[in-house]
Amino acid sequence: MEHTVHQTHDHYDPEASKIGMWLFIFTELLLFGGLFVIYSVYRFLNPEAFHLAAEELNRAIGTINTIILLVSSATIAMATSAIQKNNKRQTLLLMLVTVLLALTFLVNKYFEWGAKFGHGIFPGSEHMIQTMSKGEILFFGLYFIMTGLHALHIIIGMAFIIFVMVLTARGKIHSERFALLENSGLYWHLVDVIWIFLFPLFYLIH
Amino acid sequence: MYILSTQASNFVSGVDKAFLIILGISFLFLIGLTLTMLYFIYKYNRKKHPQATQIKGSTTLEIVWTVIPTILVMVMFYYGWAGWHFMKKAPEDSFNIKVIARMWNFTFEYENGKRTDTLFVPKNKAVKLNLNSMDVVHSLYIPSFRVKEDVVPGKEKMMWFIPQKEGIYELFCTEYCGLQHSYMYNWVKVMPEDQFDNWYADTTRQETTAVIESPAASGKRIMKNIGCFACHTVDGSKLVGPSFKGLYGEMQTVVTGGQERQVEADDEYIKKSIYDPNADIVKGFNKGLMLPYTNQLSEDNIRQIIEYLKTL
Amino acid sequence: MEKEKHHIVAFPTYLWVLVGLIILTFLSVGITSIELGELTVAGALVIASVKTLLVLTYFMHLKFDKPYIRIMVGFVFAVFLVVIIITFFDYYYR
Amino acid sequence: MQAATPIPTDVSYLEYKGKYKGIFSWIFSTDHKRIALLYLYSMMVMFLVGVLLGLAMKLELIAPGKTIMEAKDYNAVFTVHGVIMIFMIVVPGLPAVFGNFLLPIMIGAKDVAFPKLNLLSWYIYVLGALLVIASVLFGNGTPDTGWTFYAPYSFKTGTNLLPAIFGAFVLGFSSILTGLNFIVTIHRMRAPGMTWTKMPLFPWTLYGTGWIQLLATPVVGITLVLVSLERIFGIGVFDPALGGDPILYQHLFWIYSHPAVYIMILPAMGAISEIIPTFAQKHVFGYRAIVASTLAIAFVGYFVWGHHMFTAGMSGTAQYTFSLLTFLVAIPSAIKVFNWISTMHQGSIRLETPFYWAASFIFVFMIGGLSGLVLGSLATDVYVHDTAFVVAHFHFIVFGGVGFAFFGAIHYWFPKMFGRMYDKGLANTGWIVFFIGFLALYAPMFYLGMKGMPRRYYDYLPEFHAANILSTLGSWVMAFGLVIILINLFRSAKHGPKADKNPWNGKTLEWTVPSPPPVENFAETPVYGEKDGPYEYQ
Ligand code: HEA
Ligand code: HEA
Ligand code: HEC
Ligand code: CUA
Ligand SMILES: [Cu+2]
Repeated sequence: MEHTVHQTHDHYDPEASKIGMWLFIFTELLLFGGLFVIYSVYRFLNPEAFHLAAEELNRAIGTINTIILLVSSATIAMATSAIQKNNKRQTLLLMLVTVLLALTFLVNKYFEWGAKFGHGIFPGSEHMIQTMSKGEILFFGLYFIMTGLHALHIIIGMAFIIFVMVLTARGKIHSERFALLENSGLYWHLVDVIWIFLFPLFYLIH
Repeated sequence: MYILSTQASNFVSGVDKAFLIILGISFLFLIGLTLTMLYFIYKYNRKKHPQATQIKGSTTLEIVWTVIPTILVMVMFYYGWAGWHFMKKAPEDSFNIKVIARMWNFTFEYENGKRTDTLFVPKNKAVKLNLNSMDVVHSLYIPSFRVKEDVVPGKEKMMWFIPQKEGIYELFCTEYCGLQHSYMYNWVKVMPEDQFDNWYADTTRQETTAVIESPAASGKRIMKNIGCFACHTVDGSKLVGPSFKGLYGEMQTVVTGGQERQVEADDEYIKKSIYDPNADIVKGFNKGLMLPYTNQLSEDNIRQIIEYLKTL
Repeated sequence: MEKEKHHIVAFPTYLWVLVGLIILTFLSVGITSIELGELTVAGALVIASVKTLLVLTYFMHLKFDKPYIRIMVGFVFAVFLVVIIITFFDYYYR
Repeated sequence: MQAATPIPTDVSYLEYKGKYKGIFSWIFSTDHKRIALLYLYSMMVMFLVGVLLGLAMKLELIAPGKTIMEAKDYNAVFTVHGVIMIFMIVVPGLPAVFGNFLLPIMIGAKDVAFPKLNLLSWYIYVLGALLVIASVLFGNGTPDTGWTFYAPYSFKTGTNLLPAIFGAFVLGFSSILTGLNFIVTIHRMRAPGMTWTKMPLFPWTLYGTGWIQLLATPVVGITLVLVSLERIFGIGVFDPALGGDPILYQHLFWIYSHPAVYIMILPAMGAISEIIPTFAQKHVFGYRAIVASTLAIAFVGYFVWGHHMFTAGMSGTAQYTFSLLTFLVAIPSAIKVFNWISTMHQGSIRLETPFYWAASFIFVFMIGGLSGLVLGSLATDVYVHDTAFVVAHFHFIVFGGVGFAFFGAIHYWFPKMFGRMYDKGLANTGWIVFFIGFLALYAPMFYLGMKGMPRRYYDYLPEFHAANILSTLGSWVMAFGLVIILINLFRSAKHGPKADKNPWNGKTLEWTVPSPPPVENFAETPVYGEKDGPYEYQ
């Protein structure tokens, strides 16, 4: 097992905060896990309707958004390397790119959701209840909940990264002390991992 | 005195056997371990035994007391399974009865159209209940038969049993379903087969009552039987739904598709309130509690109900 | 305080992983466009799992971390998988 | 920040104020010991509310028909009682109070890994509690769904459910953060030389609990969010009218709530595993077996949730799988019981209040657990599911188990926490009254359940009357016992005679520091040698 490091007065233990972050990520995984259970059960019970409903989603936007997230994941990972080499400018630049990509993702989502709303597809809509089968209603219900919750995580992740950027700019985070930056990266990768599953489950079932 | 409920169906023997075996093993352990513990407390008391002997453990013992309980729980599992597995499949030639559960009563519908609140069943014949819920989850429980099954909206479910003893037994709703959950009980009457057949063949008794009553009186009787008063009062106080007092002919504020409007509580409105209650929601009440009675009340019934409402 | 060594991952490593991930993304789009029946879902999920594995090992540094973090991550995924399987004991046999 | 004012090692945590004054020295303190007491007091308040609701229910049930309240009130009362007792008392109970106080000391650390997060957990706890209280006080009616919030009733009822659900969600968050904090603390901050196999058993159980909190709580979190969304938007995930499946709700709810019962019991078992060796003055019997059974319970306990749904309409395959797994999870509990009793063998037993609680814990835990076996078996569960039998089972084990362990723990660690000793005679009297009341209160419910009385019944048939009277009388006896206990403890916290550093001759690290402990616990970091271990009585 790992050996014990006695804490010093200033409480800085990067390993501890890393485990803490991982444990938090586990809870997030299970939060989405609950939704994945629901998704798979309903998909199993309504295979046809899920096919039909998935046709309504735009694969192109989905693919673009996937790639955006993957790139942003790479940039934030590179930021952790950059800070370890003590290259502050590069670190900040890479983080900025991450945040901008995240923003693009959200803008895309906004238009995507907007289009759905325009077609009368939103939770609790009368239009859906009248024209769709129960399976399709479930599909869209889950679509909005899962992508919505994911978008919320994107926003939290962005806020986290921006916060870390400020600290980096102020010199609070540097090559000797970058656990927080690493953690924001971990969180961001989690958001990515979840999307990696959401994408095929919602956009790619034809 | 026997510790479980009366024994009146084919499932009793399996269930009771499992129960007694588990209870027996449990008591054995409970008494044995408690006595051992008390004995140790007495024997190794500080006064008697001032110096403890340090023993850190014993692998043999650990293995022994892992294996023995494992075997015992497998025995329990087996009897539990054995007493249960044939509850899952009803015989082909069962006598079918449809159960409709709603807040807060059960209605039993026979294949010839007879409809009752009390469940009448023939003795020594397999009876299959097809369970339907109109609103929330209920659960049909007949202790003396050792059967229980949840009645879930949107699911086709069933339970079955062979009554083996004549008599009248309790029938409860055991899944919490709101305000009057504890009043959602009724009775099962087990009759000898010939007596049951007579009762069953006699379809006249429940459709029209022998005595001639006024439409208003019929309305009241219908409402009582079908359970309207679980949610509505006639004295002006509000329960789950609005009171019927002074309702007829009054102006009502209702919410239709999110819009508030005023309507007069006339025949049309009341009929709609019963057949399609969620179209207009009375202001201050909740949607989805009252469910359509489309298949349960005829136009005639509604006419009688309206007559009764006029008298309030 | 004893300082723990931290592995610095070189940029090209990340870029190669990224390229791999993007290729896999297109692959999964491609695979699901052809009619494979039951296999479509399986294919998409396998690819998603491979992608996740890449993200976990490289981006999330599991490759360079102490083994117990890897064990924990594996354990959590395993627990989740078992939960899904057991849930399906109900739905599949209903 | 801390470098500016060095923290004294000779001032107890009760006296040291830090940079704040008065109440702020408590609610802004990140000292794990102060946070533990914050939890203790806030739980005590909620606990008394829960107890009063319990007594009200029993009073209502003393006779068929209406006694003191309407059906509507009864339904609200058992809902709030259940929510308070589960989400605010027994789930956080032992970890938040005793875990916080003792975990760092028992493993030789100065504090938990994330002290600020620890304080934040308490704030979140208070927020959750306030939300639940808000659901009672405001809006159109107290929630009346039962603590299980079963769909679809939970989005049909007109009562004020949203704040209660949100409160439960928030409380879950607090519980996750506590678990996370403890796991990291145990991984990173054990004293030099304290290997995993030298860690005392109470921290071990907290470790197991932490994992369940982490992995199970989010599932109920998302489920409750979905119920709220269902109420607000009508998305249909659990609404049969829109294609949803109410049984899926039950799956998700119990995926959390079954593991949650082990969140409750594991730390309780840990506390018992500390008390028994101390009062037997003997090394705990089968240390490794107890650790292994802790982890086994935590792990297998994750996969047995379906035993709450045997009549819900699952497939037969799922039913017997769950039944089988349920029986398997009972075995590690049995192992623990055997080891505890064996620890007494050849010991030198000192009969003190904590030991009485521990011994009675074993007794009531056995009853509760063994009745769980009746519930785990298919045929018998179909018979007694949702009857008073289940109510008896879980009161025996939740409250007999966790409650007795809590009282055992508080009598055991009281001198350490407050530096004073309570009146032992009074404490023993309180215990015996409580114990008798407990048996009279809940044992009749087993009988009622076996006769077929459903639970959550406001009114019942006359044939169930006699046993209900006994049960109600028992509740009064027990409440009387509780009053004795609490008065004794409260008075002694202020006025009791000063206690020694190690009044029970315990061997774990907390008994090596002064009572009450100084702010950063240890003047010098303890170091474990080859031969040292938590239970080395030589
Ligand atoms: C602290 C909480 C706690 C704990 C530890 C347990 C422990 C167990 N519980 Fe319990 N349970 C609850 C809290 C708890 N339960 C609650 C709150 C509910 C109701 C929820 C609701 O519906 O509101 C419930 C409901 C419940 C049900 C559902 C009942 C129903 O609704 O129909 C079942 C069914 O299997 C069950 C089983 C068990 C079993 C097998 C154990 C086992 O872990 C017990 C193991 C212990 C022992 C076995 C005793 C010690 C061993 C010996 C003395 C040696 C001899 C042993 C053998 C030979 C095996 N419980
Ligand atoms: C910890 C859990 C706990 C505790 C302590 C209690 C305590 C009590 N309960 Fe319980 N009860 C539940 C959990 C608990 N209950 C749950 C989950 C339900 C199900 C709700 C539902 O159906 O949705 C329920 C339901 C329930 C019912 C059934 C309602 C029904 O189905 O019709 C009844 C009936 O009388 C009842 C009575 C009582 C009484 C009289 C007390 C008490 O008044 C007894 C007095 C208690 C004590 C004297 C001390 C106990 C000490 C501790 C637990 C440790 C203290 C810890 C700290 C202070 C931090 N309760
Ligand atoms: C489960 C509870 C419940 C039951 C049972 C029930 N109702 Fe209702 N009823 C309601 C609720 C809630 C409302 C108000 C919301 C609405 O308008 O749908 C209501 C509204 C009504 C109204 C409109 C009242 C007004 O003030 O405008 C009428 C008429 C009515 N019910 C008749 C009946 C009849 C007849 C029965 C029995 C056959 C019945 N209800 C059974 C709950 C119930
Ligand atoms: Cu119907 Cu309870
Ligand atoms: Cu359980």
